[in-house]
Amino acid sequence: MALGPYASFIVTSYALVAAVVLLLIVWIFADYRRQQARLSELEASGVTRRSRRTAADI
Amino acid sequence: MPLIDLANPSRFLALTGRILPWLAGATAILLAIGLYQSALAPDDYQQGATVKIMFIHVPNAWLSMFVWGVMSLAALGTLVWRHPLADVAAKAAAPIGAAFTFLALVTGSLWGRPMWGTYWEWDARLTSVLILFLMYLSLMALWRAVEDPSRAARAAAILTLVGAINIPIIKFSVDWWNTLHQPASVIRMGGPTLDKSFLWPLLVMAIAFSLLFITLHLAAMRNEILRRRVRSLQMMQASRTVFSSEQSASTKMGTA
Amino acid sequence: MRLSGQQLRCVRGGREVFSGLDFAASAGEALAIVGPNGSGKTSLLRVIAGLLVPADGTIALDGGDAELSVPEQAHYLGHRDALKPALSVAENLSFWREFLGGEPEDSAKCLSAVALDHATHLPAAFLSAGQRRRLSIARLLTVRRPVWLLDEPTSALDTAGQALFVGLMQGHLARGGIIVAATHLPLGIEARELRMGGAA
Amino acid sequence: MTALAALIRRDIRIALRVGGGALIGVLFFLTVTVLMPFAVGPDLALLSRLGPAILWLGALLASLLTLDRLFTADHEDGSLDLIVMSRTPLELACAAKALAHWLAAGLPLIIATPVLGLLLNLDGTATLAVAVTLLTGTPALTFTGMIGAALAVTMHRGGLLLAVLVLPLSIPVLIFGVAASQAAIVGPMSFGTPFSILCALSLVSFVIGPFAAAASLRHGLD
Repeated sequence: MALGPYASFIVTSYALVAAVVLLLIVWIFADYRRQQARLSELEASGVTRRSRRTAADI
Repeated sequence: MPLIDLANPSRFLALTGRILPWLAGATAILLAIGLYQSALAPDDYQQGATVKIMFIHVPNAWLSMFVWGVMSLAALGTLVWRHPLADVAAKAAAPIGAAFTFLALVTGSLWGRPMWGTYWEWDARLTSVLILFLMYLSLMALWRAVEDPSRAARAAAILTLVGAINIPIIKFSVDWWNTLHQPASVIRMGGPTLDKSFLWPLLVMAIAFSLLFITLHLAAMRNEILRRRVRSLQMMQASRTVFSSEQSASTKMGTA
Repeated sequence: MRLSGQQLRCVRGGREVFSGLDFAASAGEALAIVGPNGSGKTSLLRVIAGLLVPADGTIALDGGDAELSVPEQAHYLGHRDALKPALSVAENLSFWREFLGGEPEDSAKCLSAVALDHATHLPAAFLSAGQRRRLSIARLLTVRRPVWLLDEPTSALDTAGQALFVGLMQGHLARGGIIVAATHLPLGIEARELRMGGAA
Repeated sequence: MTALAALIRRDIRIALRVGGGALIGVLFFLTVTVLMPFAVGPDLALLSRLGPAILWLGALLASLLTLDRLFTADHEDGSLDLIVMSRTPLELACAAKALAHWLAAGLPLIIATPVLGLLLNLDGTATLAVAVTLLTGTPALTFTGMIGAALAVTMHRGGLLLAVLVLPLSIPVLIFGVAASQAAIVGPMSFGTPFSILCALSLVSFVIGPFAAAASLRHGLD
């Protein structure tokens, strides 16, 4: 696979897409961990959700 | 699975927990196939190897519009059915859409550099994508500016729908503005006459990126639901009996 | 220590709010400014706090820190709570502690004194009006100042909150502090009355 | 010193959190700059000639329009009363608030400049020149704009009135900022002359701004 004279542009664009997508994944995953940690912290402190909740109050 | 089940956030959480690994796996496999095929694809007689940028540029450009479509549907859900899950879907989609639009812009500009000799040309397509990117950013700013999520959702829904109506008008105006100023001397990118050897990898990549979006979107929606739970729990905590500290030291939380 | 004002005259928007006003409060004493709406209770407090310039008259704090002006030795609790909804309860309080300067108190102790210790890390936006009031009362505790200037301090508080605040005021007086409060409700502590309006 | 540091920390924190407006300035800058080619046409040669002026105008508007809430937010929630009463001189507190505002809202503009330079077909030197002049010029804009923000508290009104008050005051900064960047790109003047005047304007504004703002706050409260 020869990329010709503009190889750097091709590689840069692929690398950039990979970087941004990875960043998104890392961000979403870290956010998930953070929210989970907060939830368990709150539940440990004794605040509990009202037993059965409807969709109206997420 | 009836829609009403999906509408329940707890069910939604359980369901996403189950299907996310499968979705992620499918995305990874399709991406691998797509990348392999794009690597094997021949050079274009006119653009040479730079045509390879197309295989990631076009899916991103497609997603930049597709995500706005998803947000518009969610906006309808917010305004018509007042469904909180629609709010969540709209909010979670905005940053992801902005990221894909950004990638469409940057890959477009990197593709254009060998063609035009500059990184940026006020080409009609790129300019339209740039405006779309600005609209994503303004939508995110709106989400950030309003503290109460359901009020923010309604404002953002209206902006999203107005944007959806406006995008074709903007596109038309930009095209007109562009042809007025420079007759078609610029090489049109990704013209309609695509060879089959390009079409297949492109299609696979487009599907792979769409799956990637769905995976990320579901995960982000799950985060948003959790965030709202945290918020409502915090509000309950704030309004909890005020004299807990005086009644018993044992129920005190260890934050102090 | 003695806080006193002599021959105070205050003009706002071309209208004379009060004139020839004298007041004094010694260490351990509370002064309740009472009177109908518009009689200048808030204006007097703001004059003492240095936020309004009196047209005439002087204010002095004898026995205070000679290096500092009267407002610099006073806490002012106005109608508005001076809280930022985006910051957490603890961040709001520690900002004022660092910014106001002086002898700092332990934040956690101040928050538990106003019964907000369960909410330390919550954004202030989640607090109710009464809780916001408590948090701004915690500000009075977080750095030691001899003079407390209170404008309708109990307005948003429930019975329990008022009882708690009475205790805090009594503590402040017992340490030799001075309280000047504008109020139309009974303060709940022993206080000399300064009646505004009519006399002016 | 801790008091000022606390004030700066608080203001930056608020600006970056939900509801804060630090990044809206950058978005505004971006939008204004993108609008220009639609008005003057996509001719790259023309755009690169106008580039520094467009960037400077965009940055000027972005940094002044975000100043609107500098003091009014504190006035509305009562914080300003306490800041005026405090042991920290009001002039220093004003300077700290302006510095915090510049860090949260002005600095991102300079970071965004290279990207916008790309859109306007500026080359490396030109972008660098604009970024350097903005780095020295935007503090002057913030510190003179602060006077208007303090007056807005007195008048219980901000928005457009603030812009009308402050924009004339910022003309010198605009003149020398654009002149210095043009000098660096095309000449014939040397970059040093207008740039040192720009630096001087910034230094003068550091002195005048806090004093004027503090004076108008002291007289404006009631």
